[in-house]
Amino acid sequence: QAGTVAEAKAKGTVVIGIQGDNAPWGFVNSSGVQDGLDADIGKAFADYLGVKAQFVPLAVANRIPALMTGKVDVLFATMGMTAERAKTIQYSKPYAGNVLSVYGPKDKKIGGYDDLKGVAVGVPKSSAMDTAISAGAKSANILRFDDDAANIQALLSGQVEVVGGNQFYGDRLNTAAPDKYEPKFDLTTLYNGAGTRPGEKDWNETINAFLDKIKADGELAKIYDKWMKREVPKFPEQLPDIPFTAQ
Amino acid sequence: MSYTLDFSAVIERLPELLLAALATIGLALAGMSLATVIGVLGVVARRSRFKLLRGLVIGFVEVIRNTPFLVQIFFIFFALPQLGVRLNPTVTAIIALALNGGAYAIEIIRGGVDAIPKGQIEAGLALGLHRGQIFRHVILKPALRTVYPSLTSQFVMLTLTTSVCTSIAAYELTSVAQKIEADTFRSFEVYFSITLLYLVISSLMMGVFALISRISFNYPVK
Amino acid sequence: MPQSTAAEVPLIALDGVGKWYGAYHALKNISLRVRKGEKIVLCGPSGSGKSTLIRCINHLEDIQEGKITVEGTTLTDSGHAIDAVRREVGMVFQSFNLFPHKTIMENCTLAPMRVKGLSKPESEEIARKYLARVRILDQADKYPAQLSGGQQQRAAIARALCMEPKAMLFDEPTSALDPEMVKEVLDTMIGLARDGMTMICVTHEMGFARQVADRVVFMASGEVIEEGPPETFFQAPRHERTRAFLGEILAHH
Amino acid sequence: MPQSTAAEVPLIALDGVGKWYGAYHALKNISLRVRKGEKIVLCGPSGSGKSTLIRCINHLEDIQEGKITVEGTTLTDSGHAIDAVRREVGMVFQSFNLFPHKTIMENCTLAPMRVKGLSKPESEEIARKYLARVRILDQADKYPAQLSGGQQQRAAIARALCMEPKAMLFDEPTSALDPEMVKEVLDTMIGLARDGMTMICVTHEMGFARQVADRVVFMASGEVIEEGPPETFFQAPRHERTRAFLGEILAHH
Amino acid sequence: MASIGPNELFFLAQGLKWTLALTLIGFVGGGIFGLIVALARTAESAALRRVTTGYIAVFQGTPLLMQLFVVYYGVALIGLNIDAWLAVAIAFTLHASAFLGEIWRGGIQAVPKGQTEAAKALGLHYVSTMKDVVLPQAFKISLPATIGFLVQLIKGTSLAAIVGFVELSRAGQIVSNQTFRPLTVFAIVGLAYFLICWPLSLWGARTERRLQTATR
Ligand SMILES: Nc1ncnc2c1ncn2[C@@H]1O[C@H](COP(=O)(O)OP(=O)(O)OP(=O)(O)O)[C@@H](O)[C@H]1O
Ligand SMILES: Nc1ncnc2c1ncn2[C@@H]1O[C@H](COP(=O)(O)OP(=O)(O)OP(=O)(O)O)[C@@H](O)[C@H]1O
Ligand SMILES: [Mg+2]
Ligand SMILES: [Mg+2]
Repeated sequence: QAGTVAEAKAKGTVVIGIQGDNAPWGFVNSSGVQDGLDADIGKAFADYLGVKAQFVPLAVANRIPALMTGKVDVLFATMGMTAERAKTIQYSKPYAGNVLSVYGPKDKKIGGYDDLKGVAVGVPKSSAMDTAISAGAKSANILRFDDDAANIQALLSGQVEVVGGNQFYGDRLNTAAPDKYEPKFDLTTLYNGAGTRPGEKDWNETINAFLDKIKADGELAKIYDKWMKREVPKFPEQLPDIPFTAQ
Repeated sequence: MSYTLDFSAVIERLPELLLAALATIGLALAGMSLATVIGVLGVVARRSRFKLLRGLVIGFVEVIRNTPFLVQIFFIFFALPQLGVRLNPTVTAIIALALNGGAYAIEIIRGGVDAIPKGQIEAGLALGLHRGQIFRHVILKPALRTVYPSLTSQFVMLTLTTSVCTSIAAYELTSVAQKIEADTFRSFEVYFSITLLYLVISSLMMGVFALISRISFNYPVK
Repeated sequence: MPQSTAAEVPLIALDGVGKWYGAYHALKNISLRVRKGEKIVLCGPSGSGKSTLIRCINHLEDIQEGKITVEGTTLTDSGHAIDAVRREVGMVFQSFNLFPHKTIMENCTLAPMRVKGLSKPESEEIARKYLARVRILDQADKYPAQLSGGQQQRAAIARALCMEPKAMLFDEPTSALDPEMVKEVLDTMIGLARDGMTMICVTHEMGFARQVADRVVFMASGEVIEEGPPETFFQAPRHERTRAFLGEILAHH
Repeated sequence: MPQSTAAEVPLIALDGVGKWYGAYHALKNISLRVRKGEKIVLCGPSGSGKSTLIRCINHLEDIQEGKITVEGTTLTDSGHAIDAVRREVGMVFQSFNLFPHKTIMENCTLAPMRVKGLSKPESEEIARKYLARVRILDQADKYPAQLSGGQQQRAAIARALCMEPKAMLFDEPTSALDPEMVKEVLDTMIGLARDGMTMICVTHEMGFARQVADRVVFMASGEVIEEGPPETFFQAPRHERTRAFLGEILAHH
Repeated sequence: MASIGPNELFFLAQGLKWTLALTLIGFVGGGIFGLIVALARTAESAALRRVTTGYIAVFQGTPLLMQLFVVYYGVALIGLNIDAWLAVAIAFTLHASAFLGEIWRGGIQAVPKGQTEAAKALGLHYVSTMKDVVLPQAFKISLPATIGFLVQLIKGTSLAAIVGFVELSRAGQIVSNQTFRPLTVFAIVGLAYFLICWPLSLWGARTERRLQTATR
């Protein structure tokens, strides 16, 4: 099981938690192998440590418990960085950015949070879209679905009028219903960081050093291009109330 | 691994949890009441002269009892709109719970009806009562009494099943708990708390069931 | 109840009745006439078809052959004929079959209200009359389980009487009772008989048969073997089968 | 079985036995001595405590007062004493209580194998002996549900005999039987009595009592009211209570 | 975006394998402990009965999801690090034993009292009374309810996803998130459950009918 960085090196494996069903971030592919942006970054991290990566596919509900009880060493689990969450876990520096938008039918006029008043808005449960819309449009009727698939299905079947989604929703909606939906407005850009147990400086420092390295040597850009089909965003030097380094 | 439990985040949002617990109780109660109605009507239909009706009820019961609740609620929520029926999550949840509980209730109540001694029905017939009257006045109450324990434990399970309604974004205890968990990442504290809340809810239900039984089945038996 | 004046018209008439359970021939060519006010005791070994016979009379079983007529109504499968017959004929079962979830009073008023459409006060009036007659009016508000076996059976008799039937069928009304309770039920039945009620009674209580029966009918294997007034039946049974049966029944008393 | 030689030492002795069900006083200061080979018939109205009494003797119920001794073993709550007593005393119930999932043969061999530790062939040998004695050896491989009531009760008697008990307790062994089957069971019991078996028998079959009982014990409200040899008991009962009871029992026969 | 092809179906079949394995674990573990619970629940000792009553109330009164969670992560929290398999085995055993224990208690109590009394009167001891007389009859009486619970358990294994098992439902969710056809995927998943559960249900109904006609 998990331990310190030194122990992981001695053992020759690092145990990495990723999401099991959140393509293209982290998911288990049809062959039962973990894949996606988080998986590739995890592999790069293992290489950086000179050990083998052992992946544990997790669900939204159990990723934090898995980390806290030491079932994994670190989480590369599509975790949007928020101040409140940072009270519980230790974030690393951000390694991915996620442009979140509201998507809706072309014939519906939605220009900003104000237009969401009383509108049924679907979001994936526990996502940053949820957090953003909850904060921005207090009087929206927010429906929280288990995952992106259910969220998109809710929009397609008319159970919600608009959805909060990430940058991949456009493609998916277009495939399902060509020319019917469009992005309405951007909510925020949310940064993902790796998660470690609070107080465990060794892991936090190692990961930050690793992230600095792959940002500098272009490896992150390669992975980013493979999965996100985008350029690596410019990461902020700091985020309010979210320390990147362990105290 | 040293993790210190810290319930402050949960306590801070306890009002939300309690409100959601009320919603869960509401869903459960609505589901159960309708399930009972479906159960009784279903048994009537299963005893009817019309073969087609009997077949439909049997099919309904088999499909519901042999597929997970999650699949059922998904279909009502996501597939029915394609037929033009669009129901909001709460209504969907209640209907799904009612259908699910109803299918079990049909089987359970039918068992009770079958267990009524044949002599009771014959006594009714000999007095000149008709089939419907016999069902209503002679069979129903004793049948419900016989199966009351199975029916209520099925209903406690139905209460716990409400947690699955979170997957169609219905407002209830588990969905609120997951929201709090996502906001704070205080997973243990949140899950421990709602486990306790569910235990309280199901104990409450049992208490209420016992009370109902004492009031409605107050006649002595040997 | 006044004794019948037109005694020659039978109240209940069975003509060549045949009944099968699947392939099993339970009743074979039964003919029986019961005049108004007549009391018939039906006896015979277990499985001889006694219960089947009286259950056919109010159509708890249907017959495949022959004809059953009650007060001029021929029992067919039509709901109408069945209703008419059941209204004229009361039935009392071995195991009482009181409705456990209803008080004795409610047991008695259910059918008058639902079948005859009487009001609640009217039905209760009638119920009180018959409960008093079987001497359990003071138990009217209890539930069946709170009564002794004998009281339950008397309640069942009262319940049947509340429909004011022209005839009563009894199927071993005392055989589920403790020995001490048999007498109170038999006394009630004797009282009914004295009042002129038409009765067909399956029983092994030979004392009762001697005392009230106009005719004893002996069945075996689905056939009526022998019938006659109790004196001749008990003293001089004609058939070997009857003699053997009477020997068994009376042996260990 | 030879008649006892030391007839003065009681096989079963009850001394001042008191039994409560909660607050209900079911047995009141009962004393009773049963010598080896003696046959006792226990009778009395329903609820008088007859079943309770014989159930106490093999500790299906425990007592709160007094002492029960069987063949010198005083029945305490110790498992050892209970085992010893149950090995000496066989019991036959009103509702037979045969094990429905075992054949008659298996019903008979279960206890000899499990309690006495006999081998299967030994137990079957014994079972065949007693099944033959109650005349149902040919039914040995059937299941209880395939037998008539009378056969089932005889099987239950055989099952108890297979433990070769010193005494047998019967609790209304014929009251769940159809009239025709009563005789075959009574005959079996009469045979047992002739062979010298010690018996305590709760029954309302007064013919049986007259024929085999050494003493008839009459109970009412948990007390022994009167006891004596059948002749005096039936002809000249001393107590009003006994006379009333005998009147009831014998009235309608 | 992927479509639902042989790969996806194979993936679902893999999940199905886990579903069956989890069911087996729950049923075997629950069966063994359920028997103990049922015996304790019908024991003469009042203390034993009370303890088991509480046990049953807790495990029937909380969602299986929470039980899995508390066992797997709660135990880890107090420093015991147990394997996911073991955690699931424990949680399903606890859950199933509460339900099966209660079902079998009903069966034991439905065996007429005269049977136990006859056994006692013959001098049989507790173990023999239970093993030779009461339990065979009790199991027969409880068979339909037991099968009914087995069906529930099969469906309930879907919750093992929370500790990382990719069984049928979870596999369905994963495929649905890759193909974005939740309806089709869940129709397939529902059908798979139906095809396993239905024969069992039919069998249960048949044995129930057989029992009823046998006791008539
Ligand atoms: N529903 C049924 N299906 C098949 N056979 C039946 C049915 N009811 C009765 N029988 C058979 O018909 C025969 C006559 O039964 P019935 O109950 O009329 O006898 P009985 O004379 O009333 O006997 P008992 O004195 O035991 O009550 C019996 O052999 C019985 O097994
Ligand atoms: N388990 C019990 N709990 C409470 N009261 C009981 C119990 N068993 C018997 N009694 C009561 O004890 C009294 C004696 O019962 P018992 O069964 O010994 O009577 P009995 O003489 O055998 O009557 P019967 O002829 O009806 O079998 C009755 O009033 C009965 O209600
Ligand atoms: Mg009959
Ligand atoms: Mg008794």
